[in-house]
This record gives sequence, C-alpha cells and structure tokens, in this order.
Amino acid sequence: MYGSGVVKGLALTLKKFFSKKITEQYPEERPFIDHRWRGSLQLDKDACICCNMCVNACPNGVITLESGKDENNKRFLTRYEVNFERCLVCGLCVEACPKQCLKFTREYELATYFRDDVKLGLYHNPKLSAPSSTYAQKTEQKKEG
Amino acid sequence: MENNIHALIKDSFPELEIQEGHLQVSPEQLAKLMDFLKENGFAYLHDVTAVDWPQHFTVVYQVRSYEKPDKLTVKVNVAKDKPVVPSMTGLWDSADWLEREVYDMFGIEFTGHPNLKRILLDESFMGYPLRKDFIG
Amino acid sequence: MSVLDNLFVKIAALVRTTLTGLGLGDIWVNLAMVILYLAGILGVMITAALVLVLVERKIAGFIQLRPGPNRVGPWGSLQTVADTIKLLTKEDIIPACADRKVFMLAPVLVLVPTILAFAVIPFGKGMIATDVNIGIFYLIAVSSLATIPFLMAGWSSNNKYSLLGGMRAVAQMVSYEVPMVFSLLGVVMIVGSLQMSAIVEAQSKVWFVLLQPVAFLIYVIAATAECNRAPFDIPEGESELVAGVFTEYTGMKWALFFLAEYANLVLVSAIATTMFLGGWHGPVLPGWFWFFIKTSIMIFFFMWMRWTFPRVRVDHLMHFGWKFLVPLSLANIFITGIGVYLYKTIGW
Amino acid sequence: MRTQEITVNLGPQHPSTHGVFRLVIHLDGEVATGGTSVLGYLHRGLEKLAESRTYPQFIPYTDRLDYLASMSNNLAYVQTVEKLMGIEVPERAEYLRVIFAELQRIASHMVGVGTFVMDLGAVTAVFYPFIHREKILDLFSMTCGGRLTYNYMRIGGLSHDIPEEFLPKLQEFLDYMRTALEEYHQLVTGNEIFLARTKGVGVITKEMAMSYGLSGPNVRASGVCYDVRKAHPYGIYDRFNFNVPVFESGDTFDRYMVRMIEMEESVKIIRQAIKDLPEGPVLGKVPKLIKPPAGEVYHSIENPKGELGFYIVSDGSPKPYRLHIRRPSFVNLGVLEEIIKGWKVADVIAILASLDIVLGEVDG
Repeated sequence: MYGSGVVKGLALTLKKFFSKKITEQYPEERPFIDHRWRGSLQLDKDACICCNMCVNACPNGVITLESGKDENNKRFLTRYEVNFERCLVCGLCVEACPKQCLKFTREYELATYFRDDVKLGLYHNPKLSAPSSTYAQKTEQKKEG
Repeated sequence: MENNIHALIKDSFPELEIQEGHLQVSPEQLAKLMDFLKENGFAYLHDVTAVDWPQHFTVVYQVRSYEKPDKLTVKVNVAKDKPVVPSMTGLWDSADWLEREVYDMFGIEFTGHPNLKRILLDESFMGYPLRKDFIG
Repeated sequence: MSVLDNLFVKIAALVRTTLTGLGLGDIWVNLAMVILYLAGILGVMITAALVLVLVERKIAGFIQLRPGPNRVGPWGSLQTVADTIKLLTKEDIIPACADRKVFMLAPVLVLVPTILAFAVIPFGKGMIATDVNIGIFYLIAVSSLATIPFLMAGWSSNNKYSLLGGMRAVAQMVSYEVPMVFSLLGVVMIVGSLQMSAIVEAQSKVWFVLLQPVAFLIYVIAATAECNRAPFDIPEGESELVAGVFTEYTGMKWALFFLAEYANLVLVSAIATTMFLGGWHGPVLPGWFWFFIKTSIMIFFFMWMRWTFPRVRVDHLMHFGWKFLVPLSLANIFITGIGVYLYKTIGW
Repeated sequence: MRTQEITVNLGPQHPSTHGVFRLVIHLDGEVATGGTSVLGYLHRGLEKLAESRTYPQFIPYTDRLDYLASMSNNLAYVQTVEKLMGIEVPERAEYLRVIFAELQRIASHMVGVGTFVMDLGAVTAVFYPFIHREKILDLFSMTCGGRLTYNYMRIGGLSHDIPEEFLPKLQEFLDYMRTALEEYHQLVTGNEIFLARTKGVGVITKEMAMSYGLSGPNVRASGVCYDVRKAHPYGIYDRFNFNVPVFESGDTFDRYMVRMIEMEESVKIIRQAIKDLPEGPVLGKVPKLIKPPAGEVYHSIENPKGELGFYIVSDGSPKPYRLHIRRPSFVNLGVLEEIIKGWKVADVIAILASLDIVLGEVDG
C-alpha cells in the first residue's frame, strides 16, 4: 500500500530511539587502541646502529638522523628527529629498521598548540652533535625555562 | 579471443605490428584505426595517457570492450617540437576529460577537441608538469 | 483539583482585582491585562523554543544512536543557553550588497504572526488571551502572513541561494495554506462555530481526530510544510541551497529565525491539539497539563518525522499539495457536509 | 514575462559537493540548463611525486587517492608492480587481499549510499551506514594499525598477518551485516519520498554510459554487465562464486540499488574466502631492492568506485619512469555535465551523489 514505506521507516527510527546508544564519551571513556596502532614514534637510542635504513625508507624524507663515530669506529647516535608535520604515518621506517629499535607507540592524542611542537625530537645529544636545528634549540630552551 | 581481434586488425591494417599486446601506430593512422576498433566492439575507451621519452612523447590509449574480455593498448609517438594528435572525442565521450588531462600535464594538443583547456591545473599555470624537463 | 485546574485563571483574576482595587479605570485594567497576557505568551514561547532546541537535538541524537548534547550542564540541559550566548556575541554580518532595511526587518517580522496567533489558543480551561468568535478565521489570516518575512529575507540577502530559498518558501507556504484551511473546515462544520473555546468544548465527549481522521492527516502534512520542517524543509534545504533563506544571516538575526521556527512548531502543534485532540480535555490532571502533554506528543511526532525522511523535491511538493491534498480535503468537506446534514435531519 | 538565467556556484564550499568540487550550474528558475565542472582543488600531482619515490615508497600515496577505499588502491598498485616484476604472492596473502578488498568495498559503498541519501535530506540515513562502517574500520585498524590510510599491502604480499581475534570478529561482522542491510532497506529503499526522488532521475542510458567510459556500479546500473573481477579476473577472483548485479534503467535509484546488492555479494565472497583461507606466510620472496626490469605494464582492478588502473613505465631503476593512475571517479564524473541538464537543483545534487565520487581520486 502506498505510504507503507514511510510507516516502516518511522517504525525503525522509533525502535532506534529506544535502543542502546553507542557513543564513546571520549575524554572520560578512553577508546580502545589496537596493539598495531600507528601513533607516535618511539626510539630505543641504545639499540640504534645508525644504519640510515629508516631515513631511506621514508617516502617524504621526514627523518633526520645524525651520528658520530667513537674511537672503535663504531657509530653512535647524536640526533634523531622526525618532522611529524609531513609524516604520512605509513610505518615504512618501522618496517625498515633492522634492529627493531624504532617503534610505534599507541599514543593517539598528537594535536599540539604550536606548530614547532608537532616535530618529534626523539633523541638529541647537544654535546656530541654538530650545530643543532632551530627546533632542537627551542625545545632545549623550553626545558630549561 | 584475443587472437581473433588481432587477426582482424592484421587483415585491415597489414602494415601494423602487434608487439606484446600493443599496437604502435602513427598519428596519421590513429583516427582510422580507432574508428575501426570502435566498429569492432571496442566501445570502452578506458584510458588515455602519455609518456615523456627523451626523443618523443608516446600517447597511450587503453581500449576495451564492455561485453567481451578484449583489451588493447594503442600507442602513438609524437614529436617533441610539435606534439599534435587527433582527438578521439568524436568516437568516445570519455576522451574529452582524459585528453584534457593529457593536454594539461604534457601539453600535447588534440586536434578537433571541442574544449581543450586545462582541467586539473589553473588556467594561468605555466608549463606542463609531467614533462621530464619541467622545473616546478 | 479544581484549584490546580484553574490555577492560572485564578492568578489572572487576582491580578485583575488588585489592579481594579488600585483605582484604575476599566480601560487601563484591560490594557494592563492584555500586556500581561502577551508577556505570558511571549514567555511561554521563548522558553518553549529554548527547550525545544535541546529536545530536538536530543531526539535526533537518540534516533541516530548517540546521546545528543550532554556536555553543558546535567544531561546537556544548558546547551541552548550556551548556544544563545554564542549567538549573541557573534559578529553581526550584513552583506555589502544586501538591502539593509529589509534584511534587518525580516527576522523581526518573522516572529510577529506567530506571537499574534498564540492569542487565540486555549491553553486550558478559560486560559485564552482573547476568545474572539472568529478564532480560526483570525488564526489562519494571521499565520499566512509568515510568508512575507521569508520572501523579504530571501530577496534582501542578495544571494542566489537565499533568493531560491525565498521563492521556494513562498510557493510552498501559499500552496499548503489551502489544504490546511480546508482540513480545519471540517471541524468548523461539525461544531458550527469559529470560536476556539467552542471547538474545544464540543470535544468533551469525542475528539475530532476520530470524526475527522482524514482532515487530521491532511492537517499534519500541511502543517509540516507550513513551518518548513523536514521532509518539507525545501526553503532551507541544506544539501541543495546551503541554508536557503538563512544563508547570509548570522548571530542574533539568525537566532530569531530559529526562534520563529520553533515557535511555529509549537503553534501548529497547539492548533492540532485544539482542533483534533480535544484541547485541554482529559481526566484527573489539570486541563493545561493535558494541553501540554498533547502538544508535546504532536511536537515529538513532527521531530520524529524530520529525522526519518528524505526531503521532498519542490515540484513533487507542489503536485502533492495541489493535486492530492486539495482534492482530498475538498472531498472530506463534502463527506462531512453530508454527515452533518444526515445527523441534523435524521438525528443519527 | 522576461526571465533571466542565473548562474550558481555549487562549491568548492558547499554541503554536498563531497569534497572540493565546484560545479557551475545555470539555472532557469529551479531547472538546471547546463553546468561546467571545475576540478583540481585537491590536485597533489601524485603522478609526478611517484617519479621521485621508490616503488614501495609510493604505496602510502595510493592510500590518498580514493581515501574511502585505501585497501583497494593499495591492491591495485602492488598488483601492478608484481605483474611488472613477475612476483609470486603466497596463497594466504591472496585470500587475505580478497577479504580486505571486499571489506573495503562494503565500507566504501556504505559511505556512498549514506551520503547519497543524506544529500536527499535524510540525515539519519547517513549515521547508520557509518556505524556499520566503523566495525570494518575496527577490523582494519586491528590488522594494520590505521583507520583511513592503511598502507597494508606490500609488493609480494601483506605487511602483517591477521591477528588471532580477527576471524571471529569478522564472522560476527558478516552476521551483523545481514540485519544492517535489512534495516537500511526498511529505512530508505521502500520510502515513497525516496522513490519519488530517485526513480527516473538522472538517467544514464546504456550508450551514454559506454561512450563516457563509466565503470563500476555506475555502468552496471545502466545495463552494462561489466565487472573487472569477472571480465579480466585478477588475483584469485576466478575462484569465487558471486553475482554481478546489473540494473537496466540507469537512474539514480538503480545506482543506489547496485551498491546495496554489491554489499551482499561482497559478504558472500568474504565467506568463501574465510572458508578456504590457507595457512602460510603472507609475504612472498621479494628482492630487498625493488628494481623492476625495464618495460611497462598496465593493470586494473575493480575498485568500489569503478575500474582503477595503474600504468607503470619502468626504466630499470628503483624509481618508476612514469606512473599513471586511471582514476575511476575522474572518468565517471565526466558524464555529470551531460546528465544534469533539465533537472532541478535538488536532483543535480542527487545525481552528483549517486555517481559516488571521491575528490582525492578525481583530482589525483
């Protein structure tokens, strides 16, 4: 009968009106984040062998890795920075790491108030590295002040 | 099936050679060949694009059939100094936008196109970005 | 019981005696009472609009399996307050090429017919601002004025979307006025009076929704179209015309349109209650409370419809109005006429 | 009486242009007499970008084409490179690829259908499909850690195997889908207002559809039985049993219905794939440095929006010499200017929505 479709629709929405709501009340209720979640990045600086694989794997070239050599001719890390602004969060760097020292964290609240804070300074040793980037200086100042 | 259509093309265009599933034609032959293909069931102009080789441009057409699993690649080499190809808009309406995109990106002109303007880039854009010598 | 039932009437009487006691002349007392009634209606209307904005959003949320606004205040109850503050403090933009006077006048005028129409609504036993004996006639005359502010807004914004919206609004409201009036005529024929209180009185035994089911349906459809609500929200039609007539309005001016929309919703629901659902008649509870309940149910129904249906296209709307609703309502009048005649002559 | 045509800009900012698409329409009252599409607001030059990226590095960029169907884009790209290099993909990966591509089809159609009905004015009808889609996104993020841009396929297989809890969750979802689709039919398909708005509106005839090179649900709604999965089976699609829904009249309603039925068919395919899912690795033997031999390849797959094709020219270096993407939304949108003539503004919106375009893909 003409009009039955309209009534059926009304019946469905009324049913939904009384059914259980599914909204997650975000700041109070934390969402479940999957274990494989690609959130922020984390670096195990002692395991890093400075092989530059992650730098080469990155499609957008957002990773800066600086290293020095010690007396045994072994490479050590002086600076590791990810420009998260232009990061695609594709995970190719994590996959490329032969020592599994670069990992994704399950962190997901990555919004910041200032543009500079978007950049991830994962490791920086000012004593060892050559002149550091403006960003690194700024974070240093912030920490001191 | 594929051999079938290949044989048919061989009959009508004896001078053409089918190499690895694609047909290499000259710009003069193109219109005639495409007309023939359209007549013979290739109702689907799937894609038009171009490649910038050091010596010449190659315009690549993918033609297909909706009903039969036929597919064919047609290639036309055009000179770098005067890249002009006849437009296929008379045969397939889909050629309109696809050719405009090629014109936009490579600056290859399609004669007979009713509305050959840039499509993705702005009208005032200078240069053709997908050419290898383009400096952004 | 009767104390509660007559609560507001008693208050009014008390005020009147106080005013007379103060030694004011009859004219002044009457004038003061009219102003008081108007203030009361305005108060009811604005509170209703404020509450309804929240209710609408809650209903929308519930239907869409989400809780709706629930951040400001308990259960989101202060959401509209927050929104109102936001709207009041917003920059008031008048487009450079707009017809300034008309542009500013439109949102004010849009409220006027609605407020005027409330004057003849019986909210409870004896609770009617002016019980004129041409009640319905007055109601229809006044409420059809609401078309003009929409056209003013659409035209003066000097925006193509607004203009299209304004034109649509006029076409729609003019067309749907006709079946709406015809649907109310059936009730008038049975009662034999245009007076609102008489119509409510006539429903003390049986509600007119049972005697006039077709008229009720026509009225509900036409009323939805009259107050531009989905599925007949084509003057606004956000997916087509961005926001239709309201496209250029910001801040408080936009809020006034919004207020008028909800006031209109209350009005058409109140009319439906009065004409078809027995007005303030009901057992046990005081009359004005019954009126409130019935109106609320009507409002819920309108909102429920809005959040279920797609929008009707403008020409379908016209076809439906003129080619289906108008003939149907005429047929309804005809059948009602026969019924009334038979009732009177044979005495069924 | 003298009347004047008015020109209205629909977009680039408009509630229903599905992104930054601009349509300049000429209106005679309410009726559109013609229109011009203006594109390119989201043009990122992906084809040029590809020339300076290595083959694996371009996978995340394909996510950004049709961002409602990233999995399918990934699949099309990696299969093209595999075809170019002759890489064998492990059985398990092939089956999982089918499962993910079909899940992605459901997710994409959910949005397509939902936004279409929303553009007709039913706001609630967009929330339900998004709720269903959310469940698919949960499955995806469980597997690859992303909700929109998955970057899951790899040349030669997949980046991860599925986690343990994936299959039970997937089964649950497939059972849920049946009621979900029924409910949607109850809410929308039978609704008289919806039928009046969609039946006979924006008809694309069979000839027109073929001439404009449409593909995907749009061409199947016009009576052309063309599905790449059947016509040129790729991957392991020849092993599955499914129907290709074809409708005859080519109006907006048929385009909607094709999508609704395709979702059911996708569920069927996924059920078969789960049944036959073998054990084993998910990444085949792939050289460390992807360096395809000089040559060229064209490969296309059936994406939710239509036939997505990749044309890759390799010069033997680790970076493609030329990469072209045949974007189905771009080609499908070409027909719009033609079919909106003579329809009301409200219909223009409905027709645009029924073509189900994604601007990320149109602009490339």
